[in-house]
Amino acid sequence: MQLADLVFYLLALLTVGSAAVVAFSRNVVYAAFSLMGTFLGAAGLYVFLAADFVAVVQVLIYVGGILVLMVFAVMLTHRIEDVQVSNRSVGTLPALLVVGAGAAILGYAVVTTPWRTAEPVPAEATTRIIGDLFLGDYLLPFELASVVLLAALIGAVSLSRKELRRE
Amino acid sequence: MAAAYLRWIPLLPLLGAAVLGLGGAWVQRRHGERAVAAIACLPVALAFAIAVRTFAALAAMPAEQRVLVDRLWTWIEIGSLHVDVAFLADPLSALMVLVVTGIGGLIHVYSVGYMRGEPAYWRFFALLNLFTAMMLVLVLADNLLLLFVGWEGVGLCSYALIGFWYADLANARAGSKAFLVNRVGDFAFALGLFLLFWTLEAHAEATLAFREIDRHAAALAGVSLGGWSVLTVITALLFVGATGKSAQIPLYVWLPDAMAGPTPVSALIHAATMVTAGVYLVARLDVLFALAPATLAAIAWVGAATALLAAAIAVVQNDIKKVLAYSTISQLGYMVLALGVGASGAAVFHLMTHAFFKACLFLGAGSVILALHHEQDLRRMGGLRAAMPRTYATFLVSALAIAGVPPLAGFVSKDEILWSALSHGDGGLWLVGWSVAGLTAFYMFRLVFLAFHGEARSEHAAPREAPAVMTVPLTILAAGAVFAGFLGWPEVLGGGNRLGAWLAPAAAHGGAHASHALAWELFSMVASIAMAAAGIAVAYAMYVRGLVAPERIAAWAGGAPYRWLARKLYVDEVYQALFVDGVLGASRVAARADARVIDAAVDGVAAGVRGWSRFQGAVDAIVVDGFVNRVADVALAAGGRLRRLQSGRINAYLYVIVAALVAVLAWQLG
Amino acid sequence: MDYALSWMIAVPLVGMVVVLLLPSAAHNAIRWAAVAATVPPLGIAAWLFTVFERGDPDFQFVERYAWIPAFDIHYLVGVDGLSISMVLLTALLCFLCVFASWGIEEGVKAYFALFLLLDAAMVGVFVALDFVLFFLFWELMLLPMYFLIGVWGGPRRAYAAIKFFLYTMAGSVLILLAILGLYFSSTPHTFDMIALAESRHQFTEALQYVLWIAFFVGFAIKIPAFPFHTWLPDAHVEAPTAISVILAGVLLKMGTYGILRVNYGMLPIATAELAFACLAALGAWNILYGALCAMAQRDLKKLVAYSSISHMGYVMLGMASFTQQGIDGAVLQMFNHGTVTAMLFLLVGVLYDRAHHREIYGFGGIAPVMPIYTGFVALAFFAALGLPGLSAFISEVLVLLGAWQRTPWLAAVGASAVVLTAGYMLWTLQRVFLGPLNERYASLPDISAREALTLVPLAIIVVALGVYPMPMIELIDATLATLNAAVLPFL
Amino acid sequence: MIGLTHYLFVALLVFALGLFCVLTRRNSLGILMGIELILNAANINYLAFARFGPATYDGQIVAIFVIMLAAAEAVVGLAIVLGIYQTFHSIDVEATETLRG
Repeated sequence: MQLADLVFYLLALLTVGSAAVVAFSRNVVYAAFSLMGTFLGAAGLYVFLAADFVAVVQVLIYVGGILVLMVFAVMLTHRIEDVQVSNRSVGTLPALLVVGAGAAILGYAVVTTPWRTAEPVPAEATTRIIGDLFLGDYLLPFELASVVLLAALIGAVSLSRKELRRE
Repeated sequence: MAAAYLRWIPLLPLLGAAVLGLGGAWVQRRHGERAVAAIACLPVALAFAIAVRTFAALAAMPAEQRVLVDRLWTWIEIGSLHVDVAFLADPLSALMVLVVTGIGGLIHVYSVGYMRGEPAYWRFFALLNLFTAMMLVLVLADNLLLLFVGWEGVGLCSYALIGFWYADLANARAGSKAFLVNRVGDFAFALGLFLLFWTLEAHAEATLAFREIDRHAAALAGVSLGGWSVLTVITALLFVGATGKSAQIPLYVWLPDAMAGPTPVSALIHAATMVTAGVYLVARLDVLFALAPATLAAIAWVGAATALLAAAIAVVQNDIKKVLAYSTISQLGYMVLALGVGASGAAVFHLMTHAFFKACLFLGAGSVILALHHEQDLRRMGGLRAAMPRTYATFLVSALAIAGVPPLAGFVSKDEILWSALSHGDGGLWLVGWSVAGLTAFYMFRLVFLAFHGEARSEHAAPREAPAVMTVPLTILAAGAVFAGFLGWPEVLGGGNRLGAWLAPAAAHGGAHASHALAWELFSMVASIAMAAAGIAVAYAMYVRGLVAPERIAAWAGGAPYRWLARKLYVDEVYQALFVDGVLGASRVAARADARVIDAAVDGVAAGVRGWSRFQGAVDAIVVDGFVNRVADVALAAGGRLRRLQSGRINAYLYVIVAALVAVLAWQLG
Repeated sequence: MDYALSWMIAVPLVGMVVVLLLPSAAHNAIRWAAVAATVPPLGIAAWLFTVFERGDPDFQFVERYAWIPAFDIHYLVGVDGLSISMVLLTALLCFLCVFASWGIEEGVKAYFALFLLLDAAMVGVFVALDFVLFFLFWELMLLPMYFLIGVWGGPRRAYAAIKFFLYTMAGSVLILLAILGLYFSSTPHTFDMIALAESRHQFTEALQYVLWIAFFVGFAIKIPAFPFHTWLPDAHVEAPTAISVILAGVLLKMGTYGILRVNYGMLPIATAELAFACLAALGAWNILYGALCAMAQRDLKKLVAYSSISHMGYVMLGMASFTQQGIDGAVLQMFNHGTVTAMLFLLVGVLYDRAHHREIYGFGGIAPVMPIYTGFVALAFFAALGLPGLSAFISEVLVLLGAWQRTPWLAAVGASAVVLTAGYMLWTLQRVFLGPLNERYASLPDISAREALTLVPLAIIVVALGVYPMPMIELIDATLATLNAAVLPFL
Repeated sequence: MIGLTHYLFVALLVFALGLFCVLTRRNSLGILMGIELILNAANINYLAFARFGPATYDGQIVAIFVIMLAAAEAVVGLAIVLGIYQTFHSIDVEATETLRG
């Protein structure tokens, strides 16, 4: 087993393990923090997949942005004493059944599909290429994305403003 | 020959009208009545100057080539129809232009004084200018359609000027009446025009230009239309149009009412110029009418009948302007009579002399009316001779002229008409004309004696003579009434009938004096002088000497003839009942039918459809909808049970979705 | 300038969108936006007028794009001498009517949006040369009209709007069926109006009769010809002033336009056979009947509405004469009636805005109170009664002159109505403006600058076309000669 | 040698856990977290396919878009959650069952 493989397995373990904590933890605060593990693990995997720019973006946005936001939300909405209330809605067992069945089907598909893989090209720095693509072939989606972000921004602001007004 | 200055004759007054019409109120407010008067009179004076020049230019040309044309632009050109906006001056129209601008100008000047103090001073002069322009378009038009523009244009101005003091509804009504009666004539005129155009198109060359019509008229002589000579039909229709404008039977009824307008208007429009348009039209189309003897005979008798009827009615009128109005109708009858016997030269001659003395009479009457503070009833006048010497003198001269006292203008022109009738070989016409001469002399001097002689019967103290701005035109017109006759002084009395010779190229029959019997002409002359003298004498006997009381004659035969004449033979009433009420009744019927039959039918259809739809709706509700409702009930009940699935819990929904997805995937893969 | 005609349709639509985007409270901004949206079409129309090739009877400025190729449907627009006069009229009246609508205070945004939609649809009807496009615009025009009458109208607006809508829809159904009939009987199947007119010889006589009647009834409702006319007085009385102007000035012309474009151009045999009964006789009857009904009205707007019926009769009479003069006169009358009747409705609107009623007998002697207004009224009334020197005279004389050639008796009937028209016009003038002043209206303000602005261009046109009508005649002459020549062999 | 399927299995597991989280959580924040997990799983797949597929960068581009959308979604979602909390004083999805039929 090469070192790289070992690192991959470690990262995969970090990712899946943290995800499991997120899924099974009864405490939202724990869940929120272990989400960070998933994100970081995934970022590591991205590096393995020669996607250095995406990995950095993953860390910056997910960990630096979304996660912080989530933690804030958790803190804002839960007084510290009832962090435990998060009980199950759908019974665990039926959910496990359905999810297990789904996972089994997907796994079956992964295994049986004859993937036509090409030999990976040597990794190169992707930032410049992605930048070119965004301002070239993907200009329109890129601009649309900016509009979506703007809309989300304004939407969030107006939603919170309403809240302020009510108070 | 082209003469580009012709256009300015109608354009100058039109310009004046435009300036006054658009900015007259401002001018009057800022610069007073004098400025308005200047703007109004100047264009007419200039037009008169150009008219004189035109006349001189024509006179300088050889007799056969006396034609000046000014073509402005193509008005309408479609297929074979080609109409220009073009002006034509030939001896006939040049003479008419002189009359219109000359007498029109004098009346403009007179109006400056007469209308003083009128708040809408500018409007009066704008309309007067517009009228002058339109009248000039009428006489200068080179084709029938352009003539029609002037024809209707003067009708419009007449309408607006009769109703000038429109705050009194009676004046407005008189204006409308004038316009509408004229429209009846125009209706026939238009039909005649259409028929003429298509006949010419089919048999000669399509045109509406007068010179072309004259040239091609002969080609139509043999054409018949439903058993009639087509020329007879055309000329008859055109003549009906002329009866409207020239106030002949049966369309004369508007003219007496038209006296509601200011007196200068009556003088200009309803005596000197517009009412002669019909005469002018027939004279203009002389060649055409000459080819339609049947129409000519009818025209002659219409003219004679009108002359007699109007003179008879004039005898019993008490309103000074009404007397003059009927006198105008009667004199127009003379002209039409002359046209009917083919003496269009004589007609135009009388038209011209009549313009002088009738304008003078009207303006004199206007002075009297103004002096008496708008009193028009002869029975409340009298004794004005001393107070208004100049008015009296001019009025008397004109009255003598119209009565046919030699050597004044009226005598010469009327005599020529009578002689034309006689030489035409129709003694009946001559007899009518001759007796009208007596009536004319009688009613004119009845008027003179009642207004100027005897003692004053007016409540208004000390009437004063009119200012110079009014009496000067009177004097000029009176001079015209004296001397205009010498233009056409008959050969039998040693004259050369210069006017007849002047008109000869345009009016082919104007100079048909070559072969007449000298003795008969002298007889006609003497007889008419005697008749005029008799008329004056009777009037003198009745109204100055009081030898015969007018009332006794009025009471003759139970007073019925007098009553009938005084009520104008009830013609107005008959027309009112027959046409006006008839049309109004028809219109009410039509409107009611529209609302109660056609619209009701539409509404009925709508109601029917609504009823049917209501029935359908009932069927729908009970049968079709009933079934649907059962289905809906079932669905509702089922839904009531199924709604428990809708827990409102997002997780549950998601769960179902994911489970279904997994199931589908499993099924797909399996 | 390419795409001139498409721009004429597009600009008002863009204007409509702009109006819709403006805040509803910004009344003046909306009004000026509407002005801005009607000026370019007017400019384009004026430009078209100057560059239009006079002697060419064919369509010009044609734009053709495939739309639904499966059914051979095109976006096909173009103008010939017949339609360019109508396009000109539409652009002019729409521009003026924006100003005439200035006084609308409720639902300003919706009003002007609908108005601009109406504008685009009307231009579309006149320039469309594909039947599908034509029908689309024809129907598109109904919708805003319905709402404009039904929402901004007078007290009985609902009744009037529904009546208008149902009447016109009934006509539309017939037109649609006839269009389909033409489509399926032409080989190859086509909606192309140019192609259909060129291949008119393939339609059998029997087919022509059926289609002719269907088209005729559909169009006669719009004219409106007796006995399909009763929607007009109601719609006019209830509609707001500007909409009355559009209704009488433009919409009525679509009926006669359609007859000339479709019935004359594509169904010549049936035209030759049926024109006497359906156009000439009915036209003369329209003239007389409309004039008589107008005379009995006591509501000013109703009077003008019936006078419209009467005047549209001249168009029918003229086109049925099959003489160049008559048919030119008919189209000229369409234009002239558009301008004159627009003036009349605008003037009635002015009076209504001040006195809030339109009873002829409710006024009296108001001429000295409103002198400028009275001047305009006199001009419009005398134009309407066909005074020579004003535009309507030319067209009426041409119509009657032409009609005399083929049907002298009907021409005489038509000419006799000239007396009736003069009668009711002068009588109305007398009852409303002359005589002693009704003291209630002693302080009516005279016409305002904005109102004068809407009237002056029309007044100038009325006078100018009476004195010098050749520009207009030259515009329409060649096309109408071709149309006429198509029918003449079958007479 | 680590191949495509390895990555796919990692993604599969993360996806399954995210789905489970979404299905079972009553806490709306928990649901949001589950969604984030699912999005991450999808991203891993995209990048894996981009790496082992034809040499293009489309996968990476899409991944960046997904991250962007996740950010937008998180912002709006959290705003909604806060709104719900203000209205119902709870973020328990069962408390907001006014949609119940």
